[in-house]
Amino acid sequence: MVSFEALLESLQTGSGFWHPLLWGIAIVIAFFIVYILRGLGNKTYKKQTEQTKSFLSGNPEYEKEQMHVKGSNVYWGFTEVLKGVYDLLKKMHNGNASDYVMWFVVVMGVLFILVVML
Amino acid sequence: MIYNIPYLAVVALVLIGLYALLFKRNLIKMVIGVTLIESGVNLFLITLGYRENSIAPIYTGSPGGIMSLPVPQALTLTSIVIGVAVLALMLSLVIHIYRHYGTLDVRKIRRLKE
Amino acid sequence: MSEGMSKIVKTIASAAFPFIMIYGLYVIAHGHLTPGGGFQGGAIVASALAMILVAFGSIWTMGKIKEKQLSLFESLGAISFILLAFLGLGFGTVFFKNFLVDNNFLFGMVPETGSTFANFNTGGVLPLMNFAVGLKVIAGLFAIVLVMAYAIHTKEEKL
Amino acid sequence: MNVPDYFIPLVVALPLLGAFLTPLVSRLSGKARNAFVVIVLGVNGILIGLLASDILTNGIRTYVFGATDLSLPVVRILFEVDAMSVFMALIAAILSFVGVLYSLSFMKEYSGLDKFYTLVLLMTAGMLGMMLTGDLFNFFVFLEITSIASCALIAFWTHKGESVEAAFKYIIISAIGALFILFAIALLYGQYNALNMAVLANSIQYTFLDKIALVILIAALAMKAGLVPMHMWLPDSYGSAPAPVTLILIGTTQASLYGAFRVIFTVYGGVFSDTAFASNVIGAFLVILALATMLIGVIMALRQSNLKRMIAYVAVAEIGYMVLGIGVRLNAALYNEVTQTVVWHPYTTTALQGSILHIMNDALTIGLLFLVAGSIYYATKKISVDQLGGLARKMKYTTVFFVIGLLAAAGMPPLNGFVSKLLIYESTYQLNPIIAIVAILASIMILAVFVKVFHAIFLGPEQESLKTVKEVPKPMLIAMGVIVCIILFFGLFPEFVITNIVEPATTAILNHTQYIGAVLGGV
Repeated sequence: MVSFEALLESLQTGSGFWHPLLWGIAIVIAFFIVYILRGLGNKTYKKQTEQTKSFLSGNPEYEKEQMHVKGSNVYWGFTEVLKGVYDLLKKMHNGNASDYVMWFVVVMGVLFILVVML
Repeated sequence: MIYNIPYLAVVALVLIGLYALLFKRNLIKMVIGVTLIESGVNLFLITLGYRENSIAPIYTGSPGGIMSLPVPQALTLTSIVIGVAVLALMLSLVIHIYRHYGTLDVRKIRRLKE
Repeated sequence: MSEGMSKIVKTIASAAFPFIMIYGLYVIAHGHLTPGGGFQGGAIVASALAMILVAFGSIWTMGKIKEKQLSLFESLGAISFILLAFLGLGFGTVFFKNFLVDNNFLFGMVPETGSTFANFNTGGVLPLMNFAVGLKVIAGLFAIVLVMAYAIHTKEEKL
Repeated sequence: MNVPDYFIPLVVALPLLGAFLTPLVSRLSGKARNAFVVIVLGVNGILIGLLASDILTNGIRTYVFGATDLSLPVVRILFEVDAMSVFMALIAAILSFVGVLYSLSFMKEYSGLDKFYTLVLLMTAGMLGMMLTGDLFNFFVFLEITSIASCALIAFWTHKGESVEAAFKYIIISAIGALFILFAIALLYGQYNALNMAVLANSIQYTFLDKIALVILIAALAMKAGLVPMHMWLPDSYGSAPAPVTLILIGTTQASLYGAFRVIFTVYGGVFSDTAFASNVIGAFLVILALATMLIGVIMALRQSNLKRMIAYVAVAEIGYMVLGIGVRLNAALYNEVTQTVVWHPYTTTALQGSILHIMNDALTIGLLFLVAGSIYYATKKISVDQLGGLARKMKYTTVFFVIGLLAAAGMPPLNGFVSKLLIYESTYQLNPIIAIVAILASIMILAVFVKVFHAIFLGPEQESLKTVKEVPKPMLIAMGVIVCIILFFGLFPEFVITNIVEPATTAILNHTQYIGAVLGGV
């Protein structure tokens, strides 16, 4: 059977290492810190006061259901900036089965030139 | 030169098959393209096993002499069997596609894209 | 296709059917002696069945044999093939071992090397495997053709 | 532990027998069939585990079909199992077992389940055959078996047009790929009169025809593995198949990737250790394609609204990491003028280790995410991220599994993705910093993709249309739980995994002389 010591050996990657126990301790410490920080905030938190309401530049707050940002809109800005890239990729992924085969032929041709001609 | 004709036929079959796959819009024609490539590859295998003036590799009542290699023939048979299965599957999928899309044009069968 | 063809076609198909069938079964049975075997003979038999299907129509054929029965035969063929391989493991310690060869009982003769006349009683497990594959191919190919013909028929009905 | 020789064929034969027995067993009752399938795959998994423990300690083994000795190595059908093969077989065993366990309740309400389980078992048998065989033609046959079975499974929901379309695209791609592979095999056979990989590797000369065969094999296997720009079939089929089928499909793509490993490092291994130039060119090409795979995969994933398609694009990106190892290894080969041999830096081995470990990690994490997506579909019957929200309130176990899956896929410590990606970053950085930077960028974007999914699906207020959603049934939770346990184990004890599984696999795949020697007896 697997010995416990074998499990606990550390991994050397060259510029760093990984030890299961150290990592376990680090995670516990991180949880502890998070717990303390949460406790600090919890003291001053009072329910049902002005403090719990969100502030939207003075605009009225909508219902929670209406405020949920839908999946497609989450990275709106990112996709807007990369519009050129996306248009290109859309043209590439056109869903035509013939083109799927064409890409295979193209890659084979390029590899052929690289391997055989050079 | 005469011995190269089967190889030329192989190249022609594979190229015609690829042409059908790349430029034909009808799904049935694409399926035919796949089977053409398959025939080309099978012909290639069979041709590889042939030796000049050889007889079929059957011992029963054989006249003696060189026999052509049986291994490529076995490979070809396996490939044909697989080809039948693939062909049946492709054709039944085409039937289903026609039911759902009402067309066999490959450019219109693109609900899955991007 | 679903209704069947004219009386002439039906009669000729019925007349030709036994001959094609026997030829196909011959190819299956002599698979270990001649070119051919389970798949080739099975394809011939299945084509005979497909001829009947075309001649008599898919509805009539569906009344005679169901797809479920065919798939049962198909899995029986596949199972007997695999079981023969497993029996090789049991009797001869190696998977796919030809354990029947050289026993003078069933397909057990060892032919002389070189050009001989056909001795049907040779080949060990190979003829048995050919039978198994033949059964599977007959059932499988015919099931495919039958289901396709039937699918086209239901489509016609819908329109 | 020593296992008898017949374990090697049994691993493939058992699922095959099970596949053909399933229609008969299902005539008894549905429960009997389910139990039968689970038992077959469970026993098969145990066999693979025993075989793996033997091979990993005692080294390479061969098995000849139909004869006790290898009197005619060129003709006999041969299984050759080394550490890399069993490493892949372990993945296949895990994926198929978990997939069947998951489909017990996921597929319950659909008809034709006897065919479903038959095909799943066939697919498993084909996958394992690809991984264990020592014969190129056998590889082709098993590849086709796997393709046919998986294509039929992708089209299992024939009432959906998308499934049928995806299956058609998949079968076209598979048929073309497999036929070209057969063509390449024929080219090799015509020259060396052998189909056995070891014999071929022993006698390969790297002639003009060999170069063509190499080109065709690499291109076709890369297409089957889903490398950009031949990846388009992958999101289609992954996204349209039922979730457990997708899980096992990951295994089939990785089996093709294993084929690429085998061809490059074993069959052409001797060539690449004699000449550095060809190796460098192919390596550079593969590195470029791998980087493109990562970037295009994640960029396309960002704008998907269909959850399964999105995960499928991330799966494409993960394939880039696996191919990167091959590319770096090939590209960093240096010809030493003095000793007249090709030498490699030690970091290339590390890169390959990272890639091989990443094969396992990708199967686990992406598989888990697909299972979570399937659970969401099962519970809500919706798959678009726009229609979902607030599911964390209803499905707490699924949420936890998703979080673990997303962190693992993004390479966060202490989960398994971190270790393999760390190995890849550190080693590829030494070849060219840009590679590592792109790899890290892709990882960050994977995290971004899944944070978006997590926000859109699990967080937020309860949706009106999702009031009646319940947690998924137990078999599905158990299936996901099994994967999560393995992920945590791999993440916490990486050194154990690497020394015991990954290092033997890497050594085995790089040592082509040993592979040849196992068949030809130390030529």
